[in-house]
Amino acid sequence: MSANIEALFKPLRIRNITIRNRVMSTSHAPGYGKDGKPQERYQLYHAEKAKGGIGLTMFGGSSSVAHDSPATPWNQVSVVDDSVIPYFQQFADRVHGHGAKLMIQITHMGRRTRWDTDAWLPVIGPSPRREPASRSMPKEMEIEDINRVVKAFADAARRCKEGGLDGLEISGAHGHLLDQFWSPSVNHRVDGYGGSLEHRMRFGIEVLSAIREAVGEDFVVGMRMSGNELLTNGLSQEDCIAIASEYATRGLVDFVNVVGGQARDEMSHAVSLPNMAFPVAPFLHLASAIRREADVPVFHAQRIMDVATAARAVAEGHVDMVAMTRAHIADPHIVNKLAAGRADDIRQCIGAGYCIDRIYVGGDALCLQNAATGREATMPHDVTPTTGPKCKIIIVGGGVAGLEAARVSALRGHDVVLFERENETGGQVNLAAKAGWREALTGIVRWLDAQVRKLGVDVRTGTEATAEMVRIEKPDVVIVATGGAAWRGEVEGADLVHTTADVLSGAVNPAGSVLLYDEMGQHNAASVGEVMATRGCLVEMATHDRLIAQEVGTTNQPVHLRELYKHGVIMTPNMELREVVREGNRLVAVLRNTMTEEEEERLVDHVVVECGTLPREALYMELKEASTNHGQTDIPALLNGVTQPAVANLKNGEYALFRIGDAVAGRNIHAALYDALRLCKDF
Amino acid sequence: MKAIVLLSAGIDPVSGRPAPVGGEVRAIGLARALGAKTLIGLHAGASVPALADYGGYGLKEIICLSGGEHDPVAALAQFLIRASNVSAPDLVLAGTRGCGGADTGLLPYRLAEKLGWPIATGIAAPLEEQPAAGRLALAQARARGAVRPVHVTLPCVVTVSDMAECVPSFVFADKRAVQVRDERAERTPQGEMEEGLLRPYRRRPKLISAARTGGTGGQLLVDPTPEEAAAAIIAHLRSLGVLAAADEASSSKMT
Amino acid sequence: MRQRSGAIAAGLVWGLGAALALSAVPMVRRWRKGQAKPVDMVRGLAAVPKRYLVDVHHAVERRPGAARMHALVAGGTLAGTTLLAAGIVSAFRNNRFYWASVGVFFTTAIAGTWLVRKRRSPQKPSYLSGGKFLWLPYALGAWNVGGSLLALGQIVGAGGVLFSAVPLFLMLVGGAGIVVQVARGPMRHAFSGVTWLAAHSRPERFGGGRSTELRPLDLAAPMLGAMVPSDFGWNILASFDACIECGRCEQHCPAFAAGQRLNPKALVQGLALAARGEEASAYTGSPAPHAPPVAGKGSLSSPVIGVDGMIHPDTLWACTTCRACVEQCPMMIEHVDTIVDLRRAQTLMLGEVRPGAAEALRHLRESAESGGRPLSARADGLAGENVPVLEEGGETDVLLWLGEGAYELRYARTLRALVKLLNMTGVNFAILGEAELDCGDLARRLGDEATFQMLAGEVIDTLGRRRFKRIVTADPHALNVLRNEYPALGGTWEVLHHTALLDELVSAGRLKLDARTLPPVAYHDPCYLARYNGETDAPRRLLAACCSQTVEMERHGRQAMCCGGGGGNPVSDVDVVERIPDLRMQQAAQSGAAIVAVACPGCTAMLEGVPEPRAEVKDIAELVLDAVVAV
Amino acid sequence: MSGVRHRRHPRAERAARVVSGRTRPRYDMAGGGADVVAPSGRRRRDPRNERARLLTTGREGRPRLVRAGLSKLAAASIATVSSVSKKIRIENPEFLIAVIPDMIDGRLDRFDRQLLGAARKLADAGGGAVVVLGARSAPPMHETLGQAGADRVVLTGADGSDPEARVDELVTLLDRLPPRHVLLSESEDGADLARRLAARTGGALAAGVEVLGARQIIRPCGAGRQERASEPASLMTLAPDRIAAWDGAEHEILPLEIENVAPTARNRVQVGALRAADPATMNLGVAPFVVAAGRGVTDFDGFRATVAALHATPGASRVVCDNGDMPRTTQVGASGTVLDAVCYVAFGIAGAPQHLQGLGRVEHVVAVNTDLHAAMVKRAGLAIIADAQHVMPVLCEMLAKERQA
Repeated sequence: MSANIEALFKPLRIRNITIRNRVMSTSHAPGYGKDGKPQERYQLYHAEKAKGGIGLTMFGGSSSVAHDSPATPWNQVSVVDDSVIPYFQQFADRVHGHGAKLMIQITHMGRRTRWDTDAWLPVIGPSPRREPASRSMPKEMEIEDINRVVKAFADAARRCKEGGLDGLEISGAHGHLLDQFWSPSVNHRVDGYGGSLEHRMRFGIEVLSAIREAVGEDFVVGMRMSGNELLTNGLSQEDCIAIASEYATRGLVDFVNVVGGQARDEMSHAVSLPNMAFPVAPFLHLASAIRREADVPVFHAQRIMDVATAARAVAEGHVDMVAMTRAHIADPHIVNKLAAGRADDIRQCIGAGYCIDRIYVGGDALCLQNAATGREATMPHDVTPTTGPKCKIIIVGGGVAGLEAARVSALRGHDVVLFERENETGGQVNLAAKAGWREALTGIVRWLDAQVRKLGVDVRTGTEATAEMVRIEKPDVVIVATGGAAWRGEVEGADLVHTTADVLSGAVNPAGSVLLYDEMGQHNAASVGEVMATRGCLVEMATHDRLIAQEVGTTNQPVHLRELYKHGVIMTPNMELREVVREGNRLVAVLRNTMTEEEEERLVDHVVVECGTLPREALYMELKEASTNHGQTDIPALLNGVTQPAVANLKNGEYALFRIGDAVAGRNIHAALYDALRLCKDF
Repeated sequence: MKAIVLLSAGIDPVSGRPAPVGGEVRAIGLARALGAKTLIGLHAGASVPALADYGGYGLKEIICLSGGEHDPVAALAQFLIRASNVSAPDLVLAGTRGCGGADTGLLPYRLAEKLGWPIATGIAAPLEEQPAAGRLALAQARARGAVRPVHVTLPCVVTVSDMAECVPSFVFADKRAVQVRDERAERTPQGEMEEGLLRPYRRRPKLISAARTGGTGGQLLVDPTPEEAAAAIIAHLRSLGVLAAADEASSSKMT
Repeated sequence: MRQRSGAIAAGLVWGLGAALALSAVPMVRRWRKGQAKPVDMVRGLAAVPKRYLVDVHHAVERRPGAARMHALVAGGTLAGTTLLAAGIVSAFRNNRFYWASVGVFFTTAIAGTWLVRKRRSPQKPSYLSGGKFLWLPYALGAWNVGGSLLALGQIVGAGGVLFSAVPLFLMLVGGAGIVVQVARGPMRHAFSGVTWLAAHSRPERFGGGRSTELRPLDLAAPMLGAMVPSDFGWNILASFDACIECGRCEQHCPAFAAGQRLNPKALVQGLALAARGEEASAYTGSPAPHAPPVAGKGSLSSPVIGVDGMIHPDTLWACTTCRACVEQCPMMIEHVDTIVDLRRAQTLMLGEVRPGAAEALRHLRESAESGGRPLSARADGLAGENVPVLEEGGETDVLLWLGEGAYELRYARTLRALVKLLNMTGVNFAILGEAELDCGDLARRLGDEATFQMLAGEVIDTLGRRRFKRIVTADPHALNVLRNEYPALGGTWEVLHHTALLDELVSAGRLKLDARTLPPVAYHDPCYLARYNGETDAPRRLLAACCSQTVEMERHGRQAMCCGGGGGNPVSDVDVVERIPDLRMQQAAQSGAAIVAVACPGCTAMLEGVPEPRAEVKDIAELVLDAVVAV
Repeated sequence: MSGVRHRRHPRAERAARVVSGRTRPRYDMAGGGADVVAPSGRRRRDPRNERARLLTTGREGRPRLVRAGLSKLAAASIATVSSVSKKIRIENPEFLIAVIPDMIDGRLDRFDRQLLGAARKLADAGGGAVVVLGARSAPPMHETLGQAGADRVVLTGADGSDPEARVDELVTLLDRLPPRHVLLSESEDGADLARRLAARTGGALAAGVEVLGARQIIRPCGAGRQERASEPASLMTLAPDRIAAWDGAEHEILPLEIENVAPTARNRVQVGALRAADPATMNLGVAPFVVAAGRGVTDFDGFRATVAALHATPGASRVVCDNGDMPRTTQVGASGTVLDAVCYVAFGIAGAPQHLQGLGRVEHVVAVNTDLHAAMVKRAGLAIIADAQHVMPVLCEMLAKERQA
């Protein structure tokens, strides 16, 4: 354990509050808001972090202060009227009950939102400049608009205080109205709110002054801002330092919460929410630079996932509070585990970006590797031992579904045996992790494997289970988690093609020209395309979708595209692979344009396809007949969180059979883990 | 050898309570390691209780030059010049810098200048082989555990490195036996005052660069024989100067 | 002949008495070279029979075989011999009943003597010494067989060589042997033991009382602590001679068990030999394990600690001051006082402490905290709990003394649990915040009395400026200092351990607990709570109320084994063969405990430092908090 | 931001693709020629070659795509490659800022660069020029100094072996300049030299400045519990890693008319050459030369022998420490020790991002790895694609032979 760890446990006093340690979660929009209110799901999600020992949790990323910054698009929180106050009170009580502090982010998003939602009001901004990310063209704010928004901020701040929250931040990061005024790339005004930096800072000064007047002295008010927009014509690092110093010197802010970059287009969005392709803490230096100059506490989030980095950031004084926002989505109990000397038990965020990618397509934030997050009302973060009878549970398959089933079952107190035919656990995730910058995926397996072994599960790797071997164990429950096998699809001449799994496993090592055809739009094909290109292949990647890697979310897809462009991969959307034929020692791939139905060919050395997986179900079928439940999961019991009837009514010598993960149907890691947790937590 | 150790009224950096300065404690240890027969502590200023702690580290006598705090260099120099008439000290030892005042570490240099003595700085220990009388061979402490030999003509001023390991043990019985003597310093005019605004320290982070994972390419050898590879590594390391030349390596082994 | 042999025998007894009295003279002369101590010898001597029969026997009885042996041999021999001495009066000599009584006593003594022999035969246990002990049963046997034969001859009226010359010869030889044993052998304890019991340095201990606090040192005295044997009090010198080398201290010493260069028996014997000017080779028991060799020479006036002396310095720093040896010693020798006296001289006069300890002491002197950590950081772990700070002039009911453990993440968790419980029950309490200094326990145990008195003075002053009803602490070391050692320096308060307060709250119905289903829980008694302060019940009552299943380790209560965390041992860079906490956790495992309940930050840190697999370590406050059902 | 931009005309690109009137035109992806029509009659395309055929050089060396086809290209439309980056010249400075860098081994290290960065801040606030005193090297150093922000260079003669002679020389030179401020590093050598200068000149010294601006400096005092803010002093030392190095455009070194001083030895203090400490037991964080093992190493005794033979300090990757093959204290990386070494040799370490972050300020990396595409290979100054396990014993043997010879 690093000697810096103690630095994390030093309380921080800001104005009238003392935060018990230096670990926090920044405001974000998990998509749990309901009717513009933070209701039970939202509250439990944050209360779990408080229970887990976090010092400060901030909620309500982009909570809106005015109707022309609607809360609807990402199921956010609306602070535009007093009806939200009781929810805040309930929320604050929940979090305070666990000793943590609770703050909110309030903002006006200016042009960075949509006009075609609830109120259908035009979006506003300092100047009429379209933002690529939101695709909105704003109305230039008149002085009356400015005054109205300033007042809206003040009113919203009062509601936060009346709601018993410990503080708030206004957002001047990610291209919200505040930094739209600051940034010369957006603000082209010629009045007192545009031009010089001094003028561009004026709107923020008015907002903060109005807020302070509304909330009085006993309330923490901070500001989120960029440390460098990393944008031509944007705010430079010097500009950002100047803004932070000016606001701090004027006493307008009690803390600044620094991010790197901005988010006004796809790539910059991916950069500001760095995934596993980026180094750890890529923008800590920006926060540190502001911390050096501005005499207020500095908060900072951005890919600080491990406690060693977090501790170092605080111990060396780069930040006052280290935000481990996504890290807490993966494991809300980081601080308590650390304090209890159980750092090894922390489920470390791997930077998959699944949480954030889901909310940008209108979904709710879910963790790729922790199915309990965001489901606190129904799924346990701490699995408690069963009070019922102890069972013998056989799990076949040591992929993530099997490992999670083993972990949960062992925590319930059952006697668990896990069969895995490979020499190590991990299944398909091990393959996926072999692709370029996706290596961090191994973290999911590493944690599960370590937990399972720590819990005393009998892990039998290198052992392919047969029905006979399962029966000899006299199980009460058998869980088949044998995963899926890569499929070559229905193309003519499929025997001539390789799958992406063949490439990753090393079964084939294509050289020369390759046509990579992707039917899934997921990570697999894009990352295999990158792998082959880095090995020197001339790769063309075709897909029937409108875009390459269309199913990959907004923080990951740009990274795939960047790498593919960088490595000279030709990207050909709207093409369907129809047929592959041999011609001499090369292959001809026939592609059909999905729009025009025109066909064309590629003469290549290899064709690699990604068509998903089909379940490996032979063992399941063999075991099915003799099982009491014929392998069927009772869906009402599953959804209601009660023990499966087949397990509850088990007689001696009988066994119940279930299958989970890709062994049922090819889906993703989260689905596999959720299958396992949801089923096994009630055994 | 007669040695004088310069003492200051320091504070503990954590608690702010009066405490001996680590460098000055080491100075006592170094004086002992140099075999100083007479060892006197000298403090420019009126006596304060905390000075007695230096007694615990081995000083039998501490002289306080009351009134000397106005211009410590002048007071100390006057005292030393006066002392030279009776029995001249060979050596004046000091810590690298004080702890609780301006903490510039300038005083021993100024004193040496005023006395016209040479000054050897950042010393960790005496060298094993000492030159003829009138000179001293010392080991100057350098980063990463390295040392540099320093030869200096006596009488001289020596500042002791904070890395020096010559920390004497603290003996309460010696502390209570120490003689702290006040001696009136000759009236000196107020020395220069530091300008500017004094305020509580705000800890600022050191510079860090942006995290990066990539880098620029360099020389590349694909599938060489192990011999070629080893030879390339050795040559490269030699060119960087991190690997001693073969003859140096063998000679450094002998030392 | 028959008449005459009776008279001779009586004369022999008187002669023996005289010889014994004479043999004591050099001993007394030697003791008088020690420091004068104000002792009321008359009252002390008057109290000896009771002290012997109650207190000494209470300790002896813990080894039933030894008690039987001692009762038979000492009782029989003393009674027979005393009765025989009365044979100087001829009227007795003519009385058959008299001789019958003499015979019965001597026969009893023979049985006892047989038990004495059996202790070391055929195999001498490692905790017992050899040397003169090996022929002691023969001397006693000769004396007692002689006495029995003589009595038998007198009863049956037989004479002749068998009933007069033989018994008298046996008694003469036996008596001579006994004189040698008393003058130069272990039987000197008969005399020195009585003297020590009469002139004990802690008479409060007799009759079940407790006296465990270290006594203040006059810091102006020329010699601080004990450097040479004559620096000890005269009665302490007598206590060294009183050691009968029974090895109970050795058997209970945690440092000895872990091979840490300390054997309390060897230490006391080393001191006794040094005082007598004998060489170390005269000691025939187990040595301090793994201790490097020393010269093994000493005198009343030469330094006893050091490679040129009698005892290696490592021995001193291995002691955890757990008092297990003192608790076990049938002669009620004060090993810990002795060790601390020796440490005081090493620390205060020579500055000879281990580097780790020197660092801790420097921090204590310079920043009033043994780790050099900021005083303001002590309450960091309680930041989320809104604990009020008692400012100067302020008032509260309970002053919560946090202690050194508060800096540790682990113990902060315990304190949080305690604070939550106090908040739940509405106890009006506060902490000192930045004003809480180190209480000085560590400095004092390391022999740095000067730093202790400096810290204690400041703490007493700080406490004196605030109003509160009582002090509560979760640290038994702080409790011991605040409760038992500050009064001598002018600070007297009611000091409670947190388990006592919680027990009080539970019994008053202010806290309702429901025993949770947990795997077996064993309570590890902290030395400074159980042995130093006799508190063993409150924690157990609490445990019983909050855990479904409790077990006891074999050594528990006042006999509990130390965790290894006391007395400055952890900062003294002690050379370790085994770690004490490892041994303790093995004992916990043997008891079947899956959870070890603790009540001391030192124990928590030491026992949690044991590598897994091991039982879980939880403070009682944590277990109580988990079991709260209502307030 | 990279300077390379592509200029594209999507319509022209489309037009260029139209090749034949067959029903299904063909292109050969790997071929170098024009689009072809496959026997099947389908158009066979090679989009990569289509692009290559239209590519030429644009302005400032950017690639330029000429969608209409290169043959139609008028020679005049090829942009001339221009833009020689301009150096900044300060011809008639208002004042001078003197910098006395340590220049250990004649090189400009990180602290020296920070010193120049600070000097630039002071100079640029009022049209001053930065003078470096003490560069004892030949003119090639000028470029480095200019890039670091220096405007003038004064070569000095004395080395550090007689510190008093060095001070004599510097005092004379400074008298002749004279600069508004003199800056040194609060490093071991810089700190000593600055104090010697201050004592000799009798001036004040602002030691260990942590914050420096044109109007204000801040330095800690009072046992680090206080700080003093004041105007920049005439003589200052800078605390390391506080003030950023100059990262602006290169400055041009102009000649400075100044009479050199011949240093005269005083011989009262003589400083000898540095003797290094034992690397094997050195703290990893300060070790100058680290050799580390990763997944590619299996024989750890052999590895340790190699480290010893190289006189280096041993390091390891996370995996190796996880497996218990090397102690945790040797772990290099974001969650282990961040290095400050001059050179790092990685045996069998692919270079996970977290590991590379542990290389912190390492100047030179040597990678021995079987994977040509490993990140460590990209980071390395010398990369050897080979099995570390085969290279180490030979390396050991060679060094041993050298030693015997």
